[in-house]
Amino acid sequence: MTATETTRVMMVREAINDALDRALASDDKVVLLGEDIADPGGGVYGITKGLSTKYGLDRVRPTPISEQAIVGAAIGAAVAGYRPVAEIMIMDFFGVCLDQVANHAAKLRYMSGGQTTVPLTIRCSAGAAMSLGAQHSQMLEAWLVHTPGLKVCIPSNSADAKGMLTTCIFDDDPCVFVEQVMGYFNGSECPEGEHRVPIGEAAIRREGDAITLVSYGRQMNDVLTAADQLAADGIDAEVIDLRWLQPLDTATILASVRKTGRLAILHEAVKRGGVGAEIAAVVAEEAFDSLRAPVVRIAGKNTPVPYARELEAAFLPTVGDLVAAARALVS
Amino acid sequence: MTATETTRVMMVREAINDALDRALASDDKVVLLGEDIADPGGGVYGITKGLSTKYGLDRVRPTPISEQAIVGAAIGAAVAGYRPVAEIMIMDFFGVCLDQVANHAAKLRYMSGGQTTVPLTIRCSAGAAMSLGAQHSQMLEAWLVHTPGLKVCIPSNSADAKGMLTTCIFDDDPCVFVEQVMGYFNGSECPEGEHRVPIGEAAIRREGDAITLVSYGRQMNDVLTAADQLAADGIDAEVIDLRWLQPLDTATILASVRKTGRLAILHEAVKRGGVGAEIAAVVAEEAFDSLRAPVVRIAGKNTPVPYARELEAAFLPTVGDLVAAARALVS
Amino acid sequence: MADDATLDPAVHRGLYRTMSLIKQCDDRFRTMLSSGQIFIVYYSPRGQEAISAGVGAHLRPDDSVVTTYRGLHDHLAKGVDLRGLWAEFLGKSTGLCKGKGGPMHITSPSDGLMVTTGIVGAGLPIANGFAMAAQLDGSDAVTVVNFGDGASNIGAFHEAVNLAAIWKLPVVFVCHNNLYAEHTAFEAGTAGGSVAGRASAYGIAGQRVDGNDPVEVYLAAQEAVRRARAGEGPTIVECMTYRFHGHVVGDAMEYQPPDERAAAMAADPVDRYRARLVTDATLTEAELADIDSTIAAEIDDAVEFAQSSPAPDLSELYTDVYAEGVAP
Amino acid sequence: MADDATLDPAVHRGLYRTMSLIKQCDDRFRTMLSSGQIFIVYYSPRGQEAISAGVGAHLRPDDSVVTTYRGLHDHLAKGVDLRGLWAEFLGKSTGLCKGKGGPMHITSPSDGLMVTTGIVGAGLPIANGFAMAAQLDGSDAVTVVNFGDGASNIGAFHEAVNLAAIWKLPVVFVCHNNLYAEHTAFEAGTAGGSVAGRASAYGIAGQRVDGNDPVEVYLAAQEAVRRARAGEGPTIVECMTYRFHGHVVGDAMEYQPPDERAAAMAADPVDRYRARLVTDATLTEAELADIDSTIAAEIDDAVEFAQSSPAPDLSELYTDVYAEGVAP
Ligand SMILES: Cc1ncc(C[n+]2csc(CCOP(=O)(O)OP(=O)(O)O)c2C)c(N)n1
Ligand SMILES: Cc1ncc(C[n+]2csc(CCOP(=O)(O)OP(=O)(O)O)c2C)c(N)n1
Ligand SMILES: [Mg+2]
Ligand SMILES: [Mg+2]
Repeated sequence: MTATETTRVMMVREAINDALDRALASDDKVVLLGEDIADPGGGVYGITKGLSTKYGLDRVRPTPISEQAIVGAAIGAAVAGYRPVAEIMIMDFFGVCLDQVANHAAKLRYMSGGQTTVPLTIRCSAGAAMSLGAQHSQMLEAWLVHTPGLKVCIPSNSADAKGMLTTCIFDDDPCVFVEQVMGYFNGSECPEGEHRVPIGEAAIRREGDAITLVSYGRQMNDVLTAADQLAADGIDAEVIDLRWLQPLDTATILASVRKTGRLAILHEAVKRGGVGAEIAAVVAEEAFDSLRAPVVRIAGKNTPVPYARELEAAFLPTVGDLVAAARALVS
Repeated sequence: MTATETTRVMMVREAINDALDRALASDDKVVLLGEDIADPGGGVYGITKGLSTKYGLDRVRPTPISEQAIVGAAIGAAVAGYRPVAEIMIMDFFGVCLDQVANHAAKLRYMSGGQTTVPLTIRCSAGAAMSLGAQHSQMLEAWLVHTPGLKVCIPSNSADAKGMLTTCIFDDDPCVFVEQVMGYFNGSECPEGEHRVPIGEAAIRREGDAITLVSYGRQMNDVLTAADQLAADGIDAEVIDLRWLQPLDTATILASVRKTGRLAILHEAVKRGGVGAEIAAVVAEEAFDSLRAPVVRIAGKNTPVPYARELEAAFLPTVGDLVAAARALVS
Repeated sequence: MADDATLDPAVHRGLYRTMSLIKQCDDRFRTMLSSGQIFIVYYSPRGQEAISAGVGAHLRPDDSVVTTYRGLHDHLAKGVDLRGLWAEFLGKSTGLCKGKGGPMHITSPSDGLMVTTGIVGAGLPIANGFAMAAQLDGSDAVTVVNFGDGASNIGAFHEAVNLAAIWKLPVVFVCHNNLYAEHTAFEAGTAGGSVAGRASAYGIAGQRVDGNDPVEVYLAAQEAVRRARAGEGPTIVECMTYRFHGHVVGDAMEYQPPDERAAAMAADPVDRYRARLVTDATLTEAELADIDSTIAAEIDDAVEFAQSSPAPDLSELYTDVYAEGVAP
Repeated sequence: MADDATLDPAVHRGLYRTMSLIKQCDDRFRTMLSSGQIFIVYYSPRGQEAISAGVGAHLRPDDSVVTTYRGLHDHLAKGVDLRGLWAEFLGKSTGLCKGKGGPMHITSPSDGLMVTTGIVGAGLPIANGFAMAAQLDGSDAVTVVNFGDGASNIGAFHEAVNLAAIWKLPVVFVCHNNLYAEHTAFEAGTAGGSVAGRASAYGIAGQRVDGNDPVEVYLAAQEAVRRARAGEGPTIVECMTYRFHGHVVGDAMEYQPPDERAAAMAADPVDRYRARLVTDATLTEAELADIDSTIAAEIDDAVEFAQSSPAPDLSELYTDVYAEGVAP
């Protein structure tokens, strides 16, 4: 962490705006593009509010509804030396531009033998719980993690949102920064000045030796709640906030599992083929001898995200699911 | 299996053509669409050769280079009661049409509360080893397996290619049928008449009790070669050909691992976030108590697919890698 | 303005009925939202009633309609069951889609309302598929796909219109040009300044009409539907209109000049048409009031039905992912 | 046919030089393929030389070019190093991309050859990014993106042209209309019958020219590049041409009428232009022969270099996935 001393409580959405503001201020090469990102709205969630007014429409460029054109333009500008931050309004819309992301942004450096690089950041909102239905609620980070060349991260709090986004912007590779809508209004202490979170470093949010709980994003709050409940039962959980899904901090995960011998993973994305599978597989391969119980994944159900509130709630992983699973593993 | 008695040696590409031919002949609702699929070429790999001549351009429809339009038209026609078989020429091009596949084909049944269904089959060629570089060599089945609502399969031989494709076409859900180019010319016995392979049934290609080897697609030949080499060392491997990646035959995998206590998985796709991770995770969760060694994945390296032949070969998983891993697990 | 006298009074009655139904449904949704009776994300079609009414008047139950998240007007014009629709908006088990789809995914195959999508532009390629099916069937059924002005800039629009032109598909591309895509003004996002004008790039027919005049829309749609039924291929009909309530209810609408919106609302297509019908003596005030109140009662019934319906059973989470026999 | 006399002889010399270089390189690749000296998947640009020559003549090293798998002519016209190019086609460590990209991904930033893509249409959105960078830089550099006729039907084409028009980007969209997309004839896939004709849908300039005449291409590109440098926005230049050797070398070409191809080859743009230069006394036979033989020697050298270069070290599999510091 390169945090400055002073912090203040910010919501995640403010922290993101702050990171963008500082990046635009400190480097002329930073430009933003995306649908409706200009003022007065500053994006449909107001995340980019004030920035087009401050930096002009040349550097904060609203676009037509053309995700391939958005990502493509950002790629070209990135190769040309800019540090574009492209917004894909909702993660589900990666479906219409994944070719640009996965076949171009991710591969141009490799295919050029290192002659070109793509210092691009793609921000997107994501996730369920707003009753927006199957096409506006998905967590699709697993698609991206399976694509060599991309870096992928999901912050769980304001300080990380600010620090990780700043790191992404000034990183020389294409990074996808995922913003869960339900986390936007969560407030916590955030450094006021320049702040970066090193690429690929997980954070241990709580130490413990009975079981390792791994998660990321807004679900970290649930995991910490679960850890509190477990602690009340005398089960001391170690809680890891991955932050970066690629590069994945396998060293931190493995060290923890070697200590605790037990692992439960929680994420919002659909369980089958989710990032939890990769983590479980790494542990089953590299820390097998330390494992004293099955590796458990608590995740979104293997269904599209339903509309009705009750069903949507049933789709999502819960604190209760995690507590029950952890108890079963430890007993 | 519903195989008829008589078989003959067919190459995988012939078996696919045969399945399409029979489906077109037996059901007016079967239609094909895709780029260049009409005669005289019958597709760039000749897979659909003869079909437009036999069934007409209304039912075997060549299209412009418009993958979203291809999949979209197939979806609409499927909902309207047809059984379209859409060709995406190369799997890498899912990047330009994944919205239609993942947000529409996969979800329309769910979002309509079961009122509509999408009996669509998408065929695609796929895979490396032809020195076609990073954008024409990918195995992306993991993206699809992570998308509830899709069925996904990859055949390893002619009989399965014919039987699985036929099953896909007459199945009421959207199915993706993946054809590895390097497997097209592999010949083996194939039923001559009507033939279907039941959805979601893996095949045990070899019985053994020392270790379970799981794979799918053209790599099955490598796995069987590895099993032979292991047998020469007195290591009796059980070999499972998954065939269907979704639904995944976890029962067969788990039963085998409960018997052998050891598991190695091989696939061509990039290791990180590949289907092997899901299999490892399922086993680490559900057969943990039977496991006597780490679960190992042998797979494509975590890089884009390079052009130079030597590098491409180094990207791919090999028989040697699998034999070495299996030996290490057993010893 | 189109000449109303060319049309049979029964047609006017039908057009007005649909417009009144849309307006009243929309009013009710917004009232219930603002009073806190319901909590949903709602994309109001208020102001765009004339388009769905004018197009819908030509459609048979075996014709297919595809629309978007801002689709309530299209749903109603296609004759979707009001109880099932309301229940679906409210996420109830009795909804058309059992509460699993929601407003962005209303589907009612028995009425020919085939797909409602939340992905901008994605409906156009799918609409081609319904049209292709009709072509293969040898039927003269047509498919109408509705989309916004902003959707004309996404790749799917281009691929779909090109394919429909090449295959001479019986499809009508109906652009509801309400001058905004979320916060973005039409001209700011759409090069060339006209969606219908893009038709010539594909060698097909394109027509821009006053989308606030149901009779103009009716006449343009008549020709487009005729062409499609006759096997003469697709048409783009661009209907110029205005969204009264921003992108989504709750939208601050700061990006819209306030007088622009005030002017549009002052020229409310529903009020204007109603007044015209009375002035022209096409329908009497009493007849119109009767239509309005019949609809009001139907809506009362539907709201009551939806509100008193149970939430979906939790087991529904797992059904309909696959056809029978496969667990999710 | 354009009037050759309008151009300076030095321009003609440059155009001819580029065309001869492309033709001879292509000939050599095909000879080596058919004699079994190399095994690569090769997309021949033979027949399309005049396009890259005519466009390339206007480009500076700081101008950007984006092209496709069928890009050899564009690579050479942009001045890419011949040794590095040959070595890359042959997958050698000394290749421009260390043998990791291959023919479909030739990149040479020092020459402004920024991206070669194998995905149809995908280059257009990326080209906009280079143009946007120049616009932000306040430079008058332009970007040229080359693509086929078939590419004009994919979504990326539409999104990119629209965005370039809206943002008045300094980009020239050069369509190499060789009448086929793989096996599919131009008219069978492309509604409206003209790629340049689609420009008006976006309110930008579009021009169709004889792509087999380097001077016609030169003049059209001159105006398009001028417009871009002057900040007047994008242009679509559609160059009508023909692929001599099918989609990929080895293609049976059954889908092409044999006389169509024979006629095109009889009117070989390189031979025709060479003859014209002699007839018009623009360049002498001796001067042309000298150009040809100088190029032949350069190619000999490049082939020798490529063949004698080592394969990439296996460790290269893992480099360049990420910028320094992150393991793949
Ligand atoms: C592919 C895609 N990109 C972005 C969005 C987010 N979005 C939803 S509606 C909308 C504006 C659409 O405008 P328009 O097509 O004019 O329709 P209107 O809302 O005005 O009816 C946008 C950008 C989306 N749903 N899908
Ligand atoms: C998105 C996508 N779809 C399909 C292909 C397969 N493909 C490669 S080249 C080609 C034909 C392209 O035709 P055209 O644009 O006319 O260029 P040409 O080959 O004639 O130069 C096709 C379909 C591809 N590479 N990318
Ligand atoms: Mg609009
Ligand atoms: Mg072509």
